[in-house]
Amino acid sequence: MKTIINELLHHRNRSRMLSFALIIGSYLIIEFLMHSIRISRLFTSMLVPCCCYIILALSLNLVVGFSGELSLGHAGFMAVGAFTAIIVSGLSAKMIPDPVIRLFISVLSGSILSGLTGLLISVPVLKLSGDYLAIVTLAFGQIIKSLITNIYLGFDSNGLQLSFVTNELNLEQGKMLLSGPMGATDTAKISNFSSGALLIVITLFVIYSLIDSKYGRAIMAARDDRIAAESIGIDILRSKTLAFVASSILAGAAGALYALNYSTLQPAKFDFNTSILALVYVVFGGLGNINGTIIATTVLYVLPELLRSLQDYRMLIYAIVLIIVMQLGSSVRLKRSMEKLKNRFSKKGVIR
Amino acid sequence: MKKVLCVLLSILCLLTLAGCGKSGNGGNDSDGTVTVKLGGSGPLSGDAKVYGEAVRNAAQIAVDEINASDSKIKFDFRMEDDEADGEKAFTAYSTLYDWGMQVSLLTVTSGAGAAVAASYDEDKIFAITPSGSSTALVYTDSKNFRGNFQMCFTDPNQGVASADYLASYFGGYKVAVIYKSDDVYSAGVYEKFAAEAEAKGVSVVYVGAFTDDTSTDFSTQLTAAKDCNANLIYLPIYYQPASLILKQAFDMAYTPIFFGIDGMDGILTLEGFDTSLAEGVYLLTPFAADAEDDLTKNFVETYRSKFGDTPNQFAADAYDCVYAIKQALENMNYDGNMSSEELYEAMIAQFTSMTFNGLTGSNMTWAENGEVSKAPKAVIIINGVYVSAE
Amino acid sequence: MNTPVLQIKNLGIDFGGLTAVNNLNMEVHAHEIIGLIGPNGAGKTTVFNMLTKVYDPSRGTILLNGQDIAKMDTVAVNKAGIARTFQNIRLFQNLSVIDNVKAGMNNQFVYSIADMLFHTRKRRSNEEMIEEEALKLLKIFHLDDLKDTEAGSLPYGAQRKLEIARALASEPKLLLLDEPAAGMNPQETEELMETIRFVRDTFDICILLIEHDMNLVMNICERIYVLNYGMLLAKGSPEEIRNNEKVIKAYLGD
Amino acid sequence: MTFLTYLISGLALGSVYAIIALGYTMVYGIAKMLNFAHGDIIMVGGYAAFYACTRYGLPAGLSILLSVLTCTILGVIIERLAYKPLRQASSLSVLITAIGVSYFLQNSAQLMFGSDTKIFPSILTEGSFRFFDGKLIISYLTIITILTCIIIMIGLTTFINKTKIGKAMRACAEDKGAAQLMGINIDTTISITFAIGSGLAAIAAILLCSTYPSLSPTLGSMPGIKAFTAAVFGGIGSIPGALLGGVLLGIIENLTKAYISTQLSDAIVFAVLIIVLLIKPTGLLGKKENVKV
Repeated sequence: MKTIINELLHHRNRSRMLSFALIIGSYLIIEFLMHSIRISRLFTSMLVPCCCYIILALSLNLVVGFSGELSLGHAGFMAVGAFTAIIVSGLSAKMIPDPVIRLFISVLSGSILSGLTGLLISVPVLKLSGDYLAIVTLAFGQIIKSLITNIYLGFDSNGLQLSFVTNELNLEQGKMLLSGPMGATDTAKISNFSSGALLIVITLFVIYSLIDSKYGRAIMAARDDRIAAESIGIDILRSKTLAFVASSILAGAAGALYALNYSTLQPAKFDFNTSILALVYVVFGGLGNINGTIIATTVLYVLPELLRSLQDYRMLIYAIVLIIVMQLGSSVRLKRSMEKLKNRFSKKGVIR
Repeated sequence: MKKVLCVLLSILCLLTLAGCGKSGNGGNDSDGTVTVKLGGSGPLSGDAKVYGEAVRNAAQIAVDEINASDSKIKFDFRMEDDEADGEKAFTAYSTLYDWGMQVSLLTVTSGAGAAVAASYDEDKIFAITPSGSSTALVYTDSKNFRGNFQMCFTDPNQGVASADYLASYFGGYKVAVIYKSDDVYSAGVYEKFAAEAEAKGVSVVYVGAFTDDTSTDFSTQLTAAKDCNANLIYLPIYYQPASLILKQAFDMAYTPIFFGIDGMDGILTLEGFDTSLAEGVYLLTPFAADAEDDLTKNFVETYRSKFGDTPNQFAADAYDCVYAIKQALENMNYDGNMSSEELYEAMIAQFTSMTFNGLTGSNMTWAENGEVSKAPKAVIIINGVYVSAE
Repeated sequence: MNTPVLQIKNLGIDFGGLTAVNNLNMEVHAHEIIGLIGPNGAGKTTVFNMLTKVYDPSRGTILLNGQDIAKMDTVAVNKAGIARTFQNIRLFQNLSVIDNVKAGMNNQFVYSIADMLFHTRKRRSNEEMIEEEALKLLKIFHLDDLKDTEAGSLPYGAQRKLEIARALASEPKLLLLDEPAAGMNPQETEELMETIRFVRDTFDICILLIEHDMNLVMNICERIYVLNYGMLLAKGSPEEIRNNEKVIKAYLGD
Repeated sequence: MTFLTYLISGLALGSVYAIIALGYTMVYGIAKMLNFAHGDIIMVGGYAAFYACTRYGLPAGLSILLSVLTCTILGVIIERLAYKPLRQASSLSVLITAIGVSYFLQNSAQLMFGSDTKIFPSILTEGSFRFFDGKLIISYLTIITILTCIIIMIGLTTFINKTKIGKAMRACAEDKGAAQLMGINIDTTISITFAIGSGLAAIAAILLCSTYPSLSPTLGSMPGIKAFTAAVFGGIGSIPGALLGGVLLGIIENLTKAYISTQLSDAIVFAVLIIVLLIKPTGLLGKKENVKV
């Protein structure tokens, strides 16, 4: 019994529990509020995208924080997941009328395809390192966006029809699933907050399962010291591939959930800026810091909405906030005074 | 760091939660006037800011004019930023919904508009977009009307109109097309144009595209067009890239006829633009800032004095939208005692039956599917001004 | 004697035109503690780097229990049975002390990715064994009290010890220690010597170590190889080396 | 003949990329940071020259000088205020700060200069050479662009190799700690690097805006990303690499548009980049860093 309590109070497990408590707690509170008082539409409209960005940021943290490789093209995986989900959901609308099951299947197929894409891309990407790796992820992000922008896909009584670069489809009473730069239109909106919250919980579970396992230790060891990791028999490439693929699967799930929350979606949404946005969330939250990522994503996602009243100045203020927080976060003096504070309030001795 | 973030988070949550629910309808004021809450969203930051600003400014002018007049209908106008992005458009819409928006200018851009078009329909809020030209804003793929209207031409209509015009006036010409393949507007017009041109026997010898990421250097496309001996270049794009194409064609001594669509409007007022480059350019546009009628003159003058720029077609369409809404409200003798659904139905009934005269055309009517019917005017730029091409 | 655990024949490496190590022949037998000494820049660490395939030797063969490891990569060499520490400590700075050791057991305890995701019994039992083994190792080096500390914030001596523990975790047959006593005070060095002997006896492995602390080398090494300018200068028992004139000359200069 | 036209316009585009890439590469080499705001400094340079020339009617030479000066000062100020406090921080924090600076510059420009496109005046030159009865036309501007690029390249190489400051820069790039021990002032050296990089950005701005004369607050972002790609392509940190990468990128981009697909040109350019990096993992002229074990 005592060991179990000790185990639970162990600082690592405390932070694990906090993540789940944070998500489940927020979910319950928000659900309760939504059913008891009338919450502003703005608030409810931000719930699902916020969940998506949290998942995206968490998945990116797996690559950047835990695996130590800078990825500048994560929006690409989100795009693959998103448009796969739209296609699957669109095609199966008649067969599977139940939106919950359809959502599940769509998100699953979105993340699987995104994972396969990640696996494919990881082969060239992980041959490189550092900034060269980063630029190749950026390149793949751009390529994915560019390819999706040129896909025309529709179906009618004659079945599925596809054309590339120019729209040569002649549909008879059919439905366009993807129409080039216009992307997807008239998607059934089947995502909801509950599925978003559930997906975050699953994401957390996957990430914690991974990083607390031997696979996770190998990934982090490879990040901290490549040569030392090899010297104790850790296969660097395999570890990094695992992190990369897991991350692309999760990012794909985020994209799928995102796509099915809007009636239209254009490929241009998943551009370099979205990749950068996710990176900003991760760095704000702290590399390898799961709870930090969740909180930072929420704060940074909500912030521009709150600045609406400032009209033209809001993005300027957002930029200033970005710069200042980075300065504060890295300021040595601030860190020292924070530590002092921590020590003063910490009841425990020096040895933990 | 984490603690600071935590505190920030809780404050933010409280702030967003506040302002709960939809506030009441605007209503009867003591002096017998009715105030209507008019919303709308558009890009007020980012790449496309210029379009959002044009709409906001022009709509504001119209609203100010109406509020200063003795009209019984007054407007309370609020424009939110959507960064031309579907997701942001949705939060912008939600903000406006919370504010109690009764009628709306929908969105400025097509992409953003498509994301919220269905929501306007679901929530029974009447909307007319000044410039969102994609058909996705007004009807679904299967042609189901969404309850939204358009002030501008739809993309397919412009494509068809352009092809028709080229077929009848530029019969033997060899046509090259340069369009922006990742832009909903440009690709939408081009797609329909290509189909119609083929049907009408317009000889298209070269099609070149560009994307947002390659929108500075057009030398390749122009060289290729020149190589194909194209003597007319069709440009279903906005005026900013068009200005570069004109300049680069001039630099390489390539002088075909350039033919633009409504997005070309604005090219003459680009600050620093050498208007001689645009000599002889044709464009299909419903609005010309230097038209001589009083309505246009007044509008352009007010716009210039207030905002320092010359208004483009986005502005003109927005101005018309506000007045069209006012006309519809007046026609139905709106007194503020209507539920939002009743207002929505009544507005649709008005719009599908009324005729409207504005900056961008006379005798405009709207079809049952929300599309506007007005005549696109072909103009040609001569000595730096638009001259009717007919 | 039986086949040596490690047998190096005519090993050599060139960097550009420079020959860093040449014509080196060495043998390490089971249960031995061997010293590899020499002045700075003699090529000692380069030998280690070739043994663990951080560098590819230009010529020569390396046999581990009779198996040629010259074609293997670093990971395979470790699996074949060589683990090492580094001259400039290379710990996983951001991992806890115990996780550093656990990382070393990556190939010793096997469960699949599916086991990992679904928290099967196989995962749990393996992780429990990993934990147990890791604690055992940490106890040997008196690091068990610090098991949750970040490795990067350990004192220098503890970091050196942790590196040895991590290397041992991969269950090598041959352990290469690169200056294990560097930066330690005499008392710590004394303890380290005890530990090295203890480790050799408990795990029944052989150890090849580079060290500048002559006290340590002379005390615990059974045989010593002396390297100078990339060439073998002398070999023999501590006694022989201590009295070898060439060695004294190399250390003191001409 | 058409091919030659494509090649030459690609060369001109590539030269502009190269000059921007030089800025990226220098800052990266010495401060080890990706200055994502570099593209936006180009934008500022463009506006500075535009206002000097059209609003205040200054002559071309003076406008260019003013633009270079503005960018140089801006570059140094940004470095001092935003990046210098982060010298010890992780490279990602610096990256995010650079992104913040980029947003800041873009949004300030929108507020100050308005968001509508402005057309950059032809302050350099107009007109062109004609060869083969006008079949091949090369504008003076193209030639100026390519020449400027070559001059800057030679000048910069000489500066880095011959002058004391240049040598200090190289020392910093090699090993900051050691350079400091040798009495080199790291802060000053980094400031100078930013000053030169930003000054070059201004020159790139003038060339870019003269060739593609549309001026908007987001003008710099795409050339910025392309130039960054070019710098990596050529081997980041290497000055000849930036030149080679920039020029190749420009030519590949134009030839792809001409002979393969205008819709997919970006995808193809990036695919070529990936292939090159797989064959030469540190770029065309990049140095392989040896890790000491």
